[in-house]
Amino acid sequence: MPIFLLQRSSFPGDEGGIMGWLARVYVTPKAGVLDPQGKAVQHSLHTLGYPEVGDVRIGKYMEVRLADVSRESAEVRLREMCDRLLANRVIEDFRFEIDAAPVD
Amino acid sequence: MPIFLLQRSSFPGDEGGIMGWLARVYVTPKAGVLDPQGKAVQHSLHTLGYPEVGDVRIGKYMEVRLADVSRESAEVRLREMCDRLLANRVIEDFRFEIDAAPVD
Amino acid sequence: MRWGVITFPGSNDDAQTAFVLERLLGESVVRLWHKDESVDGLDCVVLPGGFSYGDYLRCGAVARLSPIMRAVEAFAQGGGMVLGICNGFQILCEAGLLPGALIRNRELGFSCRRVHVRVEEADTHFTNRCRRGDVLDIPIKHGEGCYIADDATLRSLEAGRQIVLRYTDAEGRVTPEANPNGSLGAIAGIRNARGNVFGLMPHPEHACEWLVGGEDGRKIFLSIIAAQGGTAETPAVPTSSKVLSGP
Amino acid sequence: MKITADIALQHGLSAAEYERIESTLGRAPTLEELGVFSVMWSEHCSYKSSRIHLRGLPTTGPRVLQGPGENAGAIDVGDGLAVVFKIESHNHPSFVEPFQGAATGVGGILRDIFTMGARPIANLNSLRFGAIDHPRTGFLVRGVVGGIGHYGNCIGVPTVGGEVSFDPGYDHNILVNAFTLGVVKADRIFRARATGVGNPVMYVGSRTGRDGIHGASLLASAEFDAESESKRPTVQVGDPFTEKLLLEACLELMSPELSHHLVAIQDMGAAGLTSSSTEMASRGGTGLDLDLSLVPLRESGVTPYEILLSESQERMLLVLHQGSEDAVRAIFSKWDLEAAVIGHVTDTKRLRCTFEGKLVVDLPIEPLTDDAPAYDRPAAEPHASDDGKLNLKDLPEPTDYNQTLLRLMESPNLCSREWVYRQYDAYVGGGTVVRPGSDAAVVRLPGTEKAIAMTVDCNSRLCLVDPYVGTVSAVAEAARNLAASGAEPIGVTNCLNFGSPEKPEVMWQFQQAVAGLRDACLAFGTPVISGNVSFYNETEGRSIPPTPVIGMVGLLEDASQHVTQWFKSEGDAIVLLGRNREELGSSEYLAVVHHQVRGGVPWIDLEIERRLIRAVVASAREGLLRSAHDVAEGGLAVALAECCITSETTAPLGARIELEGGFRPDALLFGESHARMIVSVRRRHLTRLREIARREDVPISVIGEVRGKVLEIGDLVGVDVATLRECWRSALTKALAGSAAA
Ligand SMILES: Nc1ncnc2c1ncn2[C@@H]1O[C@H](COP(=O)(O)OP(=O)(O)O)[C@@H](O)[C@H]1O
Ligand SMILES: [Mg+2]
Repeated sequence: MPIFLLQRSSFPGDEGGIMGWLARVYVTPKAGVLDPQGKAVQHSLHTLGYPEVGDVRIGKYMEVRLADVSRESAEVRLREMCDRLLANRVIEDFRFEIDAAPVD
Repeated sequence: MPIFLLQRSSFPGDEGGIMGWLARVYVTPKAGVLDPQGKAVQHSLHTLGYPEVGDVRIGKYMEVRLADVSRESAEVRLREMCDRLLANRVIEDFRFEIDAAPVD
Repeated sequence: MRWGVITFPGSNDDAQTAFVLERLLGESVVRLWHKDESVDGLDCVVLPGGFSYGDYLRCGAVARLSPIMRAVEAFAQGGGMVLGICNGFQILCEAGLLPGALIRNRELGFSCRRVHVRVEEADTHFTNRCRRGDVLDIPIKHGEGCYIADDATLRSLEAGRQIVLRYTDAEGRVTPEANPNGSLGAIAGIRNARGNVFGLMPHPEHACEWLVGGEDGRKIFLSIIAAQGGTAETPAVPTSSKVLSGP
Repeated sequence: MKITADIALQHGLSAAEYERIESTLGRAPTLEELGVFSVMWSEHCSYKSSRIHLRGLPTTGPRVLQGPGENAGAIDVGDGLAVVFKIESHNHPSFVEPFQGAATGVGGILRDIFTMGARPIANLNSLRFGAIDHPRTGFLVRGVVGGIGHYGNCIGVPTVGGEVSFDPGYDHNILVNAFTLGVVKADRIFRARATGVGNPVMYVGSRTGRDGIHGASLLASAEFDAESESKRPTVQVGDPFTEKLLLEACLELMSPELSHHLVAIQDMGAAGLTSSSTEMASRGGTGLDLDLSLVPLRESGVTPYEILLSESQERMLLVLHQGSEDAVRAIFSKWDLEAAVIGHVTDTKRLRCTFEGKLVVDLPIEPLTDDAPAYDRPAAEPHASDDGKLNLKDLPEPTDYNQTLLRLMESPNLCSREWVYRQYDAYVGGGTVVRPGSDAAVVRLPGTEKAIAMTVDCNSRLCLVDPYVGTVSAVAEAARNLAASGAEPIGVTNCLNFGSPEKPEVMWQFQQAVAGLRDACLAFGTPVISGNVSFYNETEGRSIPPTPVIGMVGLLEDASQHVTQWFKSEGDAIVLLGRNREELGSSEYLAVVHHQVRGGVPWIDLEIERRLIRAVVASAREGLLRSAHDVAEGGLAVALAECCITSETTAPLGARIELEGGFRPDALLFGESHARMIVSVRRRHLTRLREIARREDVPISVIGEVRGKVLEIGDLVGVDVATLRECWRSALTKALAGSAAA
C-alpha cells in the first residue's frame, strides 16, 4: 500500500505520454525548531475532541515534474533546487523521492 | 528506498518508548484549482537555471502523532480530522498513511 | 438595531468595527467571544477582519470550528443577517455559509491599498444605499483574497445575482490591473442564495471617516440598517474629523 | 564540568573578564553561571563599550515620564495620556534568516512596549541592505519585508512608516531596526521592579525550546564569518498569533480592575529568562529564587543552561502579589496561554536557580547588572574616506536635465518604497491618518483630537564622511519630516549601528555620533528617552558605515491639521522656505550620476533648522499649508517631483517653477543643502505665510505654481508627471523582479 501510494501522483496528468520524472519533495520544520502552525493545529484538534493527538508538525509537500534528464542528474539538480529554493535550510529539512512519470 | 522512506519519520523521538501511531497526511490542491505558489516556484526555478522543471504543485505535508487508539479507530478519526479541519474539500484533496511509531 | 461583533483569537478589526457602529453610527453593539454559544436577540452578526488563529493551516479554517460558529450557522439558517469582512469572509467560506474559497493572492504577497469596487447589485440587504454601478473607494489588506469557485458555482452565483461587488478601476471598468488579487471574475464580495449572508474582502470599517480612509464604507453599514427598517440614529459623536475616540 | 578561561573565551568573555568573575565569586563559576555572565556581560545586555558615552545624552524634560533604563521610554502628551516608544536592532539574526529574524525583531520591540502597559498603535522600520544588484540583496529584502509584514499584520499593529536604503557598505551586514509606539494612561505606566519578599514569580506565554541559545552573546556581538553557518540552528521562529494573545492577556492583567495583582512585568527578550529575572531583581533591589524545573518546556531534555539562555519568543516574566496566582492564571488561560509559578522574590540580592533540587546558579545581582564591566575604549579618527575637496569645475554638467532627473527618480535610494509598504497593513487599529508615502506617519491618539507623528531617519553616507555632522543632519531631517506633517517634535529614540568598538576608528565614529545626537537633541528640545546600541556590525573585518538611526516623535494638537507632502490643487502657490546653497558634497546625485562620494557634507546650522521647524509648524497650526515636503536626498528637483507624484489616491499634478540660483544648475537642482522645505498654499494665504516666515527669520521665496501635468523647472526641466510617476513607482519592483521568490 505504501508502495502503491508512492507510485501514484496526487495530481492529474499521469496518463500516457513520453517519460520524465516526478519528484515528490517533503519539506519539514527542523527538529527542535518551533512550528507555531503545528502547535495551533494540535491545540484545535484537542478542543475538537481528539485527545489522542500528540505532536503535530506541518511542512510542505511538493510535486515537481522534470523532463529530459537522467535520473542521476535529476537527483543532483533536485537536491540543489531544495537547497537553493524549495527548502529554507536554516529552519527546514527536506527529503525527496523520484519516480519515472509520463511528461504531459 | 520508498519503503525505508515511508517507515522513517522526519521528526525526532522515534527511539523506543511505548507504541502509538504516526500519521502522514498529504493535502494537495484539487486538479484544476489555481496554485499560484506552485507557478511562482516553477518560474523561480526556471530563472535559477533549471529549464527541465515542468509543472510544480505545492501542498501540505503533516505528521500527526496519535496515542492509545486502535489502527482502525485511528484511521476513522484521522479521516474525520481531515474532513473537518486539515483539508478544505472545496479546493483540496487529502490522503494519509498510518504507521506504528513510538510515543514520545 | 442590535449588532454582534465576534472576537476570535487573532481578530484585529473587531474593535474598529464596533467603534464604527457605536460611535460613528450610534448603533448598539454586543461584543461576542468565540467561546460564546448564542447570538440570540441580535439583528446582524459581524465576523471581523484579522488573523484568527494566526491564519494557520488555512485562513478561517480553525475559527469556523469555534463554539460561536454553531450559533452563527443556525442564525444564518434562520434568515439572520451575517456580515463577514476579510478574515470573516474567509471564515464564512470555510464554514460553507458562502460558496467558493479564498486562496493566496495572485502576486502571493500581502497587499494593503485602496481599491475601487463596483456595486453589481443594489437591491440587497447590504448595498441598498448604493446605486447599481456605483464605484466605492475602500481599502483592502490581505494576503489570501483571491476568490475561486468551480464553474457550476460561478454560474449559479451569476444566475442568483449573488455577486455583489467587483474590483474595478476608478471609472468602474473591470481590468486586470484593477484586480488586486486575481479573484475569479474580479469578485470582491458575494452573498448567499437566500441573501442574508454577505462576505467581502475590502474593509468598509476602515472607510467610515474622512480623516482615515474615506467614507464610502458607511454605505455598507447604512444599507444593513436600512434593510432592518431602521435609519442610523444621529451619531453619538460628530462624525467629522473631530471624532473623539478611536478603538 | 570544570570551567576554564578557554571555555569562558568560547562564551565571548575576555580573559580579564573571566578573572573578574572568579575574583567576584571567589571560585570558578558553574557552567550555568558562566552562561549567565556571558549574556549579561555581552555588549548587547551590558552596553559595556557605550554606557559611559551615552550618559551625556539629554534624557529629561517637562514631558518625560520615563527615560532610558526601563523597557522603553514614555512621554506625556496631555489629556492624561503618554506615548511609549523605542527602536531596536535585529541585524545579525536578520542576515542569518531574514524572514524570521525581522519578524522576531518586530515581536521583540512590541513586547518592550506593552510590557510598560501601553497598547502598541504604530510600527516603523529602518532597513539597510547591500547594493541592489548584490546577488543576495533581493533574497534579503524579500525575507525582511515579508517577516516584518507577517508579524505586524498578524498581531494587528499598523506598520505606518520607515526607510529603506541600499549601499555596498551593507553587502555582508544588513541593518534591520524596528520601532514601536504605544499609548498608555500617564498614571498607569508599569515598570519592571521585582519587590516584596516572598512574592511569586510567574512565567507566561510560549514554552521554552532551544531557540537562539547564545543569541545574545554570539549573534548580537560576535562578528560574522563563515562559521556563522554553525549559528543557524539557533534561529528563533516568531509566532505573532501567540504574541497577540499575550498582548491582550497582559493588557487585561494591567487594566485598572485587575492590575492590583501585578507587582512587576518584563518581557523575555535577548538573554531570555536570565536577563529578565536579573534586571527585575536589580531594579527592585531584591533577589530571586527560581526553580528551573518548573519552566514549561517545548521539548524533552532541555538543560538548565539552555533554559537560562534560551531566547524562545513570546514569553513574559511576572511578579505577582501573594495569593494572586489563580486570578492571574485564569486571565491567561482565557487566552489559551500557559502560566507557571517558577520562583519567588527574596531579599538576598542574589539570583539563585535550582534544577531538579540541585543549586546550579547562585550569583550576586550587582556584578551582573550595575557593576557589569564598562569600558572607555580607545578612539582615533580614521583617515578621511574622501579628500573632502570637490572641485565643481572638474565635474561635467549634465547635458539633459530631464534624463538626469528621471535617472535619480528611479535610483534605488530615491524611488518609491511602495513595493515595501504595500505588504504592511497600515489601516488596522483605525487611527492611521497619514499612511506610508509622506514625510512622516501620523496616527490619531485614541480618545482625543490629537495625533502623533513619527519618522525614522539616517543618511549613512553623511555619517561615513562626518559622523558628527551626519548624526546632527539625521536628527534635523527627522525634525523636518515631523514639521512637514504639521507636528511639533517632542522626543527621540535611537538605534546606533556601528562596527566593532574594539577598533579605535569605530569608537571615534561612535563618540562623534553620540556628541551629534546630544547637541541636536538639545537644540530641538527633544529628549532621548530610549534607544539601542548595536556594535560588531562587520564581516571579515569590514565595518558598516556608521548608522545612527533616529526615531523621532511629534505631536499634533488637532489631527485634522495634519499636512501631507503632495500638491493638492491647481493654482496653489509653491513656496520655498530656506535658502539654496551651492553644495553637492556627498549627494545622491554625485553617487548616482558621477559615481563618487566626496566634497564633504552639506553645511548645517541647528539654529536655522529650529527656526524653519517653528515656522512650518506654526503655519500648519493656522491651516495655511496645503502641502509641505522637506528637501532631502536628491535635492530640490527630486523633492519637487515628489510633491507632484506621490499621492496614492489622487492623480499627479504638474508645476511651473522658476528658481534664481546664480550658481551651477546641477548644484541648484540636486544639491542636498539642509534647512529647506517646499510648501504649497492658496494664493490668498501668501501674505500670512510671509509674516510667519519673517517672524521666525526664515528665508521665503515663491518659486512657482501648481499647474498642468508637467513639472517645469526654468528651462532646465520639463517632464510629464505621468512619466515621472511611472519610472519612480516601478523602479524597485523591477529591480527586485530578478531575484527568485518562493
Ligand atoms: N521600510 C519601510 N516601511 C514602511 N514605510 C516605509 C519604509 N521605507 C520607506 N517608507 C515610507 O516611504 C516614504 C518615503 O520614505 P523616505 O524617502 O525615507 O522619506 P523621507 O526622505 O521623507 O524620510 C515615507 O513615507 C516612508 O515612511
Ligand atoms: Mg522627508
